[in-house]
Amino acid sequence: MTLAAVRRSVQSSGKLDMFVFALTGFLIFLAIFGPLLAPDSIYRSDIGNALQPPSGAHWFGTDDQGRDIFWRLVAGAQATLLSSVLIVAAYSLIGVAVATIAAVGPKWLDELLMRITDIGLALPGLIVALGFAAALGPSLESAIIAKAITGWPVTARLLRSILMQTMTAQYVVGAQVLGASKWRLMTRHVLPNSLDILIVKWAGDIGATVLILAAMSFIGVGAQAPSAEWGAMVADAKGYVSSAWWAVAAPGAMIAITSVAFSLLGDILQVWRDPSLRDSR
Amino acid sequence: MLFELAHITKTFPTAQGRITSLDDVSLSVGEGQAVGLVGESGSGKTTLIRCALLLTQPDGGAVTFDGTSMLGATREQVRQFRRQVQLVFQDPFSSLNPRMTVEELVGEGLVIHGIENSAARRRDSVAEMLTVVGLRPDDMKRYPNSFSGGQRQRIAIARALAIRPRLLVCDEPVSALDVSVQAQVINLLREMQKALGLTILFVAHDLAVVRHLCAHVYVLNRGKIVESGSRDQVFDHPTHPYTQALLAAVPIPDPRRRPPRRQPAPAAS
Amino acid sequence: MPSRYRSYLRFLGRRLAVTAMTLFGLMTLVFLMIKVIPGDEARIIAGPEASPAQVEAVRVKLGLDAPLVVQYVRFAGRVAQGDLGTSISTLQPVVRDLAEVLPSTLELVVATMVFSLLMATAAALVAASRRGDMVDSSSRVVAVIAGGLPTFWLALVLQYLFAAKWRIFPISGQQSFQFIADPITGSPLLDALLRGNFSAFVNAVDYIVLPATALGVFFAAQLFRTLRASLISILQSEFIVAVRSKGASFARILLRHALPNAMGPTITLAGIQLGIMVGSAVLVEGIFGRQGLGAYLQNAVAQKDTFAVLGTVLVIGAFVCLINLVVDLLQLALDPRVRAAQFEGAAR
Amino acid sequence: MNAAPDLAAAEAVEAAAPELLRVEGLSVSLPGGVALVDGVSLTIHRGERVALVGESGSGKSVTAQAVLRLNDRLRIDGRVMLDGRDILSLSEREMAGVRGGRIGLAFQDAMVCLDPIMTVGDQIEESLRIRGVGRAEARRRAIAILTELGVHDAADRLGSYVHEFSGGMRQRVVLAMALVAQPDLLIADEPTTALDVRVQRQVLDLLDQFAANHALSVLLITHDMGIVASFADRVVVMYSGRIVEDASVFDLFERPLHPYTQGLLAAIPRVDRSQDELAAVPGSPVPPALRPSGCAFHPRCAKATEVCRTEVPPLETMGGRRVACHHPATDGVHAV
Repeated sequence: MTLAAVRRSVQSSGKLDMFVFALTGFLIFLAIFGPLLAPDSIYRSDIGNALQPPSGAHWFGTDDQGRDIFWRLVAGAQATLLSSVLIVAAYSLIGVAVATIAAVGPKWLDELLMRITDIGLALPGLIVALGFAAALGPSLESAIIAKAITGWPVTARLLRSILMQTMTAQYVVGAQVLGASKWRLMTRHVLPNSLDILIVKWAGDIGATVLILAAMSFIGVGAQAPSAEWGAMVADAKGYVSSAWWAVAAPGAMIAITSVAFSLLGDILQVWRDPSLRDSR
Repeated sequence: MLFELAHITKTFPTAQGRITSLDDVSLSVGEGQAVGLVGESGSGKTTLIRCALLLTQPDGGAVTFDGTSMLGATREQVRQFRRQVQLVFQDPFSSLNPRMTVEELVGEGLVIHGIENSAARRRDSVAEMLTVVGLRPDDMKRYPNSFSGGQRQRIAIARALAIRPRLLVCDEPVSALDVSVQAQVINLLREMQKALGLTILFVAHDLAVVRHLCAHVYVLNRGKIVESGSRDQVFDHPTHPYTQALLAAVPIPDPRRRPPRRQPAPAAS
Repeated sequence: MPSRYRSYLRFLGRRLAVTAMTLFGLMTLVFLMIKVIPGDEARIIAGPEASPAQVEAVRVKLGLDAPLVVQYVRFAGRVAQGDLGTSISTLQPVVRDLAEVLPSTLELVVATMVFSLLMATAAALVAASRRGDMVDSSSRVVAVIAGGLPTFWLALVLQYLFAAKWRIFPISGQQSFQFIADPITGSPLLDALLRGNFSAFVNAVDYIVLPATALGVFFAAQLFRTLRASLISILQSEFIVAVRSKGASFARILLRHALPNAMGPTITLAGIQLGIMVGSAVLVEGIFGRQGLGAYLQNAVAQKDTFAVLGTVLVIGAFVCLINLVVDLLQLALDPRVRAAQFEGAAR
Repeated sequence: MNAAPDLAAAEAVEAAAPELLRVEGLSVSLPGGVALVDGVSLTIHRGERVALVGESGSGKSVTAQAVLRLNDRLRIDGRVMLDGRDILSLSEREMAGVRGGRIGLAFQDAMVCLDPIMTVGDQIEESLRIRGVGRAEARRRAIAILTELGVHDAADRLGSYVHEFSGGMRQRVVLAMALVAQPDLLIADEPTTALDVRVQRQVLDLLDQFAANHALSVLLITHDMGIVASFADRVVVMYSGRIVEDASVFDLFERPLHPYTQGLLAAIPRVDRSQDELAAVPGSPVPPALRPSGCAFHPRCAKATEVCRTEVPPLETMGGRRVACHHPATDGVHAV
């Protein structure tokens, strides 16, 4: 792609938007159906075929076990991407619950929850997740659990401040004057006008979680060999990078593409939510 | 008297100690009257509205509606109060929930108070209300952001009046509107007052608008009522220095009444 | 001004109290985490070959037989005295271990942050001043891609290309053999500077370029996006038009007005990033053979070295709290509105 | 009629004073082609005070900023002659000299038009420092102008920030910033709209006195007819990006010729007398993107005919004033 083409595609954001939708849609499709599409051979070693460079038969080459990297990437989408989607969904739910309770509950409860949130925010997620995952035994499941229970503080903080702001909006006061119950105020007026920020955040968070989940596999506390989780594939291949660069390059590129695609999706949604942000992100 | 505030006092804590927002404020609004409350920014008028609408508990004093004391009222009494006292805000852009259609907005009070439980009949009520305030019934399906400021203020008025309240509190309802549109909304409020026998408490900083709309006027300065009386009394023969200064400062839209042009001051370089 | 000085001190006192509370909560949390999760510490410490009797002896010796509350109080008491326990893998006090590995990580993190901030600020100034044109568009494309690159993968690729293949930078370690000297601070970069040894400094820089780049690209991309967005939003604000109407040149508007006003969110982000960076250091320290906090923690986790993990997490938590404090002070110094809000709040 | 001598005086100013700024056929459009301002022409003489009046979307503020070329994203056509020289063709560097130096601009909301993290002293002095004035001299002049604008402890207030000031003080700072480099023309964009009525009167009086002291020309942009009547010599009324009427303040209030001006004046409630009904103009001001064909006001105009729907009325001179209407009120005014 020439620079002029990059420029055109960024400027005519309509086309770029469509491309991002198609790409994220395709990735989610892989995450759901990937393992069904991939042939069984990717789980067996075939030493005779080891470390083949990319070719017509093996588009992205083979690894040290002679397994086809392309099909391993297809199969591994589930472990990487679907897990990330689940993680974000899980911690967003926790975050929404904590924020809502803090916003509508008594003041002491708000204080308590926000102090706990502060403690959660004071620790790098990767570090806590590392401790969790190590304690539960290294596996994809424990990495998912660890990330799911350490991801909520940011969401909770953000949403609480938005809820507090929305609760003082004039149309909420208006509904109060009209006699609306607390339940109606929250469900009809406050939450619908506060939660859209989360939808935007979800997309970007999925991109970030893909990176973290892969990183956890890479340092050995996430998915274990012979899983085709993309971070684990990079970890597997790092020992022979000088003889088979493609075995590191291909899964790394997939992680990057997925992460970029979802953060772009987040940007697009953000512009939809607030068109004045166009071009400023 | 339909509505009375008696000796309302309200203070807030700040870094420099408690500041007094309202200091022994009393006012009363008779059924069918339009009463104006004039106040500049910082006069306490926002706090006064919040106290009057039971959104904030005053430190002392009494709020009485239709003979019932509303401070310490039962849940049912407050519900009745909410049905009979409504509010129109200053800014028609932030006072309407952007995610509700005009039908939902105008019909919300009917739902909340169980006045019209059938959706079809409710739609008829909303359509009728929209016609009354000068909008088309077809506008029902649209969202507030597709209307101009003046139209939004009509929607806000329709929303407040749909449950047929007896008292309408207006918080600077025209100050965010263009001059040519202001007059439309002022005229609409006057019509509503006459046609529905509505009682209006009109809070504003714009003296001319208050003079035009209200028969009785209160002047609020630094949390205190400094002057009150009939419209002509207050505007033509103000007794308090604050009211006099306020009236003297209003620019009159008539060039013949301006003072002669200033000459260069001798001290100027 | 003495009254402002006092306000600063009062603010600092209040923030330190909050920090202490946070650290206390953190300590409790970490302690519970270690205790609640499955796995018998006494057995691990005693080693796999130990007899049940030996395990019991270890349990009694370390006080692991006491009720949880008692263990917690003892633990908290020791932490208060600066004793984070003994590591079972290095058999040294955890505090001493940490003192050995911390300088290396701090050196990496600080170098990375300086690199990221410089890159991001320069790029954001150029992009924001040429908004919408080709330079801006391409820098945004680069930033989006850079923000999605997995750090560990980038480290491998950089190492393979720049060290193994083209031999521009060393593959791993922190300095060449001939420059190794008794540590002053433990950071080769800083030590060389303190000694005034220029070639040793250049050598240490050589070693840190690749890990800092691998670690920094992601953060620099984030900083760029944030700073560019705030610069653009500031440049669109009304007071910039007012400055322009006074006859100010664009350079003056950008550097004297837009940049100082836009730095707030970027400083906040950089503070958050420093904490995350310490965590992410795990990813590159292993690859580039740096003996830092990350490598230490990774090893401690693998060995289920309770006190080492606890100590490391607490130190990182304390570091994050310290950064937060510094960021708050910076914001205070930079923005009079924050000052007003904080100092008036302090009087309440 | 007691207005007669004043009227004569105002016309005398216009005739005697030389022309300072002449805007000819100024059009300002968005990148998409929507004209925010469509062919505006007006003249300001030395020492004259012109009010530019309009509602939202009328293009009055856009006109002001276009004169100083402050928005690079907008396309500007036409000519802006300052002392006979077209400043739209100046280089950016020369233009920077005009901004603040020849033409000062004061904004409505001081809270958003002052740099929140720079002291007000630095901001006032900046106008001078840009022009190479030394630090001490700049400080001296900043104190002098603030004092003239009624800030008594000016020297002590220079180290303060915007948020530490009251609304009236902030607005004085904004005026000081625009005036400190001694421009010939002040463009004041709703300078008192955000203020309470008593403070507004103070600020207007200060501006009045300052303009008198320094023979300053003022282009006052406002929607408030009360302010217009008490400050301006001449009034230019805009509607949907075009000038609809231009007359001396006495002529305009006494005999408005354009139906829009008439409607605007009739719609204002008066504080000095009780009225029964306000004559409201139906409908709302149209944003420029939705400007109808022909006369932009025709959908709201009671006198509109077929020609109003199809043809844009030209701004025609009649009896020393200008009006753009196919059916202007002509009672008492005869075309020259």
